[in-house]
Amino acid sequence: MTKVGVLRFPGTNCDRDVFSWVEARGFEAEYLWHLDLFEEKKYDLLVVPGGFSYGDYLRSGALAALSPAMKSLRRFASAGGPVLGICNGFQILCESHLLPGALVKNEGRRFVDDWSELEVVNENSKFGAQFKKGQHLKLPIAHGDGRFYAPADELKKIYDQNQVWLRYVNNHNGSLGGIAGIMNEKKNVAALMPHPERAIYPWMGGQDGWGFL
Amino acid sequence: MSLDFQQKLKHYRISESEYQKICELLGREPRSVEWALFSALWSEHCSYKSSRAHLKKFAQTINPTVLNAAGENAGVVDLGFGERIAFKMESHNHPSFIEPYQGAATGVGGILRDIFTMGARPVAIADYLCFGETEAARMPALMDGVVRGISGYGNCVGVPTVTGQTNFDSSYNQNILVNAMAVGLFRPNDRIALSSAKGVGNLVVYVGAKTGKDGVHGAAMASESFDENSEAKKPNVQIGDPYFEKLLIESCLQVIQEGLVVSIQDMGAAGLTSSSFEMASKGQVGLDLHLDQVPLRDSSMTPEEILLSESQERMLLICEPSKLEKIKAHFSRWGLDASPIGTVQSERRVRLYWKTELLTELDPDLLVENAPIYQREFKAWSFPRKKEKIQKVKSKNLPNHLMEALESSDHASRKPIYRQYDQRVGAMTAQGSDHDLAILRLPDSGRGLAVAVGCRPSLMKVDAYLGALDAVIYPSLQMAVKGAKACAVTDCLNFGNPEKPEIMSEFVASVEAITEASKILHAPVISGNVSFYNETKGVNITSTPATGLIGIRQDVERIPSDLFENEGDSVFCLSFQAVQVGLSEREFSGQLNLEKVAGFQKVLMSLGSSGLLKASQMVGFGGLGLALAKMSLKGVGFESDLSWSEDDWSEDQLYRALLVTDRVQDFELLLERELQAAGIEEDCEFHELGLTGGSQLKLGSWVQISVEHLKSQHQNGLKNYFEGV
Amino acid sequence: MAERTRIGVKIMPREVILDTQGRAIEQTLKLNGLPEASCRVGRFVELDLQVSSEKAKVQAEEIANKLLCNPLIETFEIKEL
Amino acid sequence: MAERTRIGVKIMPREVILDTQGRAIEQTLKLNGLPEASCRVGRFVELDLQVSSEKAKVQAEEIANKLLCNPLIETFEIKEL
Ligand SMILES: Nc1ncnc2c1ncn2[C@@H]1O[C@H](COP(=O)(O)OP(=O)(O)O)[C@@H](O)[C@H]1O
Ligand SMILES: [Mg+2]
Repeated sequence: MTKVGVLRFPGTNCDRDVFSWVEARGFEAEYLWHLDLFEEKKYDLLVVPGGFSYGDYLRSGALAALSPAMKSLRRFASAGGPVLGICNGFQILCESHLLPGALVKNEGRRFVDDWSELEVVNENSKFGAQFKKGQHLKLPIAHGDGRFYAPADELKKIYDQNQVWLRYVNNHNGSLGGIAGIMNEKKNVAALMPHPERAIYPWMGGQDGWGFL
Repeated sequence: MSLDFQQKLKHYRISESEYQKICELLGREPRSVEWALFSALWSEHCSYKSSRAHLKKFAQTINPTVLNAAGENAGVVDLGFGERIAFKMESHNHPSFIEPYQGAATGVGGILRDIFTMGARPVAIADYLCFGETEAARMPALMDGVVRGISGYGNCVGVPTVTGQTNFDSSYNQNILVNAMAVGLFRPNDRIALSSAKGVGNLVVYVGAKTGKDGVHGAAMASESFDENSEAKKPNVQIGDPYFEKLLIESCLQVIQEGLVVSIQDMGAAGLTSSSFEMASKGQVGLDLHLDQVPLRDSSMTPEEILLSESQERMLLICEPSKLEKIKAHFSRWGLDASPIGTVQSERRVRLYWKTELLTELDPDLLVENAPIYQREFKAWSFPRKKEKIQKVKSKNLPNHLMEALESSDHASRKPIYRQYDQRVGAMTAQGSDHDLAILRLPDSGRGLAVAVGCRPSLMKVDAYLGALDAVIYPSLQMAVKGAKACAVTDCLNFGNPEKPEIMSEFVASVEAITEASKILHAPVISGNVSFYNETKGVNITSTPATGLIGIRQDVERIPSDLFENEGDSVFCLSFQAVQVGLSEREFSGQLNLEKVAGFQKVLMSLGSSGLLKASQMVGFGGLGLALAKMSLKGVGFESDLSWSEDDWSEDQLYRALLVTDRVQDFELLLERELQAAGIEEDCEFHELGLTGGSQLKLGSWVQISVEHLKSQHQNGLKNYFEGV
Repeated sequence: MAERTRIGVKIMPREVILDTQGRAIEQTLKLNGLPEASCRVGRFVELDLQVSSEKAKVQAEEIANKLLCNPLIETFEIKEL
Repeated sequence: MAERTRIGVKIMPREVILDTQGRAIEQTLKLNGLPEASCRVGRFVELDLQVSSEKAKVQAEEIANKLLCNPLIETFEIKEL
């Protein structure tokens, strides 16, 4: 059975939601505590869920990036293991340099909660493999620091290597290129600002998120 | 009496008669920290001295579904299937006026602690806000700060803010209201934790943030009117840390659910003083407390400051000595310290030590049970009292009236506010703030948990009794049109100076009205909060008994939409005729027959859960035309060829529902049957208004406006206020 | 030529006020075996004003008072850069 | 006696990054009669280290590099206070 590790930092608050989603998908879920190194070979997939790890103090994701569990996660990722970051998880993966760029304060300087329309820019075989290039999806967003930024040369590389995963149809937060989700070069680490785990049943207002795992 | 003495009374906000009573109780004069203890626990905020006599009436509403209401941090209502809900609403008005961001943030933090201290996981927040006119001094900054404060705290702590209400009125120009409600869920096997200290020899353990000088004398301050000197009270500002709160939630729930604690209580108003004395008093035991062992942020703090500090994110728990190590381990895993600071004693005395010195030794009941109760002067309610118009929009011409109303602060979209709130964390939200009614899906039974707040200040101005009835009834009808049944009520009674008979009369009338409405709807009042002295420079706010309701819907499928969804659906209006209020000549007449209102609620509930409704909405103030305009905002228009007058489209009635269906025959049959069953055929009027469709709102010969136009008007009214630095 | 003065405004949380960020950073330092330090976090605002040094300080003072600093919980210091 | 050094770390957003907070302040200043003023908002972290001045600077540099500053978007300066 596919075993999914769900990372938990102090201040993570989507951990339980992701955990339920993983189980609903029929996988085995296990929490991984920020202070503990873990045996990465035991897992088939890791998720870094959203929230406010370490209060999002200093910079979103900065303090979490230094935690022991991230060392194990890094080993897992460099061996090609699939890692999915959601919202704060995206920020943490950028701060850990597992993904390029940074996420800074929304252009409007406010937290934004809404439904957002997204376009699949490049397909990803590990997460949401069924989503086709150009397809539109509807997912909830909820973040204050979601504006994607990368220096020009880095951005060029991101595009050249087809690392852009998802794009906002309406760029509500001022992200460069409307980028809502990216992948690393090897495409095994991927992250997005929207919350797939909040759109997995019709009663939630949409179920486009279901297939992201 | 000496000047020094008078100043001391003033400093501790103790009246002369209260001083006499203290001396009688003690058999001597108070000394050292006792002044501070009495000041805090006998403050209006902690003792409810002006309201206690009246709040007892709420007990009449209690029914067997309520698990433990009296004296606990929040009441708990049993919804069946093992699912139980704890919920409560609280004000943070004065702190928010002084420092809006921190005031609102710590308000949210405080009410959340009341919920998880009982062992319930907080699953929703709702905010009830009253601002002054947008052009009043400081108002844009206050609005913005309050909303950012709620957003900053609620989002980070990971509890969704799913609904709320925002009012604007000149009576709040110098005294805004910031009320927050928290809803907590006990799943089938969860334990409920109580707050009475028990078990001689057990340990008193302090957990959470270290104590600093924040908010010393806050409780006493909240029990006073505002004056010019309020600016000088600044050092009282408390700083909230939602991150710490999140750690506390997780760790406290863990130790409670593992059965490691005997009892637990948050440190709220008057901090350590109120939590320790109340725990001792409730448990009929004594406590030995060592103040020098309280973890401090600032080592220069005096015992008095330690006792009164309102530093946030702190809890006090009682445990058996053998459990201490396990408890410590749990908290330390979350990065928190748990420090024993005392023990439970059989003799009913609270002894406060500073190192080896015994500062005082008091029977906790002296402070808690013997707090003064005032019978403030009031008059029995007789109505109707005032003839105020409810609407502020001036235009008589219907199209202008609609356009003006849609962008007015009363009706403009609240999206710039709730867009800043995370509405979906927790993954239980079926409907959030962008819906008329918030609904969460309960994970075990799959039922819908409806959450709503109420109280329409414009109606309170017309008549306090009617307004307070409405504060319970209107949200229950908002639930009913979506097929949900109101189950329980909490309240947050925001009033002016209770020493003024007019204010006290409105207070008493409101308590009676809420009691009556709750009884008739079988929705008990399970918790509440009173905020008096909302008075600035002699001006009192509009009495505002805010309410919070929870309700149950059998599932979360086929909930009627708020908006027109399809072309060609029939739109009906069902109005309850008993009372008419508002614009034009009719103003205010009649009385509400509560039995019949309850019947009306039942009728709406069966329609709302029948699956026959495509959309539904309660018609708020502003008239039918405005309600239809709001229902078109998704893009599907509406056309009526009724030959009604402009007044017919714009006048107000108290209770009217818009019901949209594409199965007219089935709908009419059901409606007729339900009206008969409820015995209210004579009391309701029923009209077919027209059909949905097109891209315009057309009302007879009066109105023909494109929906796009309505939409931009509605979207922009408040936008500018929430974009500042 | 137009005058120009650069002013720095350092805004720090008041001593008695809980510095929530500082507290979180201290914990991380500890966990990561970084040098132990106690830590307070404030803001730094650089203003570029098109006036003389003297005037700039007066303007900056006013801007800090009215806009940048919340005197309830923060204090500020002004310095020409 | 234990040594003690206070170090200030000033962290500013890189020039190429749109500083939304700075821009918002500029707009407010414009409305208040200062159309030319420009503004950038960064962070200021005060570290209190129990070591000599010399060591403190090295430690602060390490803390800043590893934690306080993200070089993609920020630059920092260190100074003894
Ligand atoms: N302060 C607030 N916080 C969260 N949601 C709010 C707030 N104020 C209003 N809302 C949301 O906006 C919706 C519309 O507000 P309401 O006052 O009911 O206007 P209307 O009369 O147009 O329905 C409400 O259902 C509620 O969910
Ligand atoms: Mg409404």
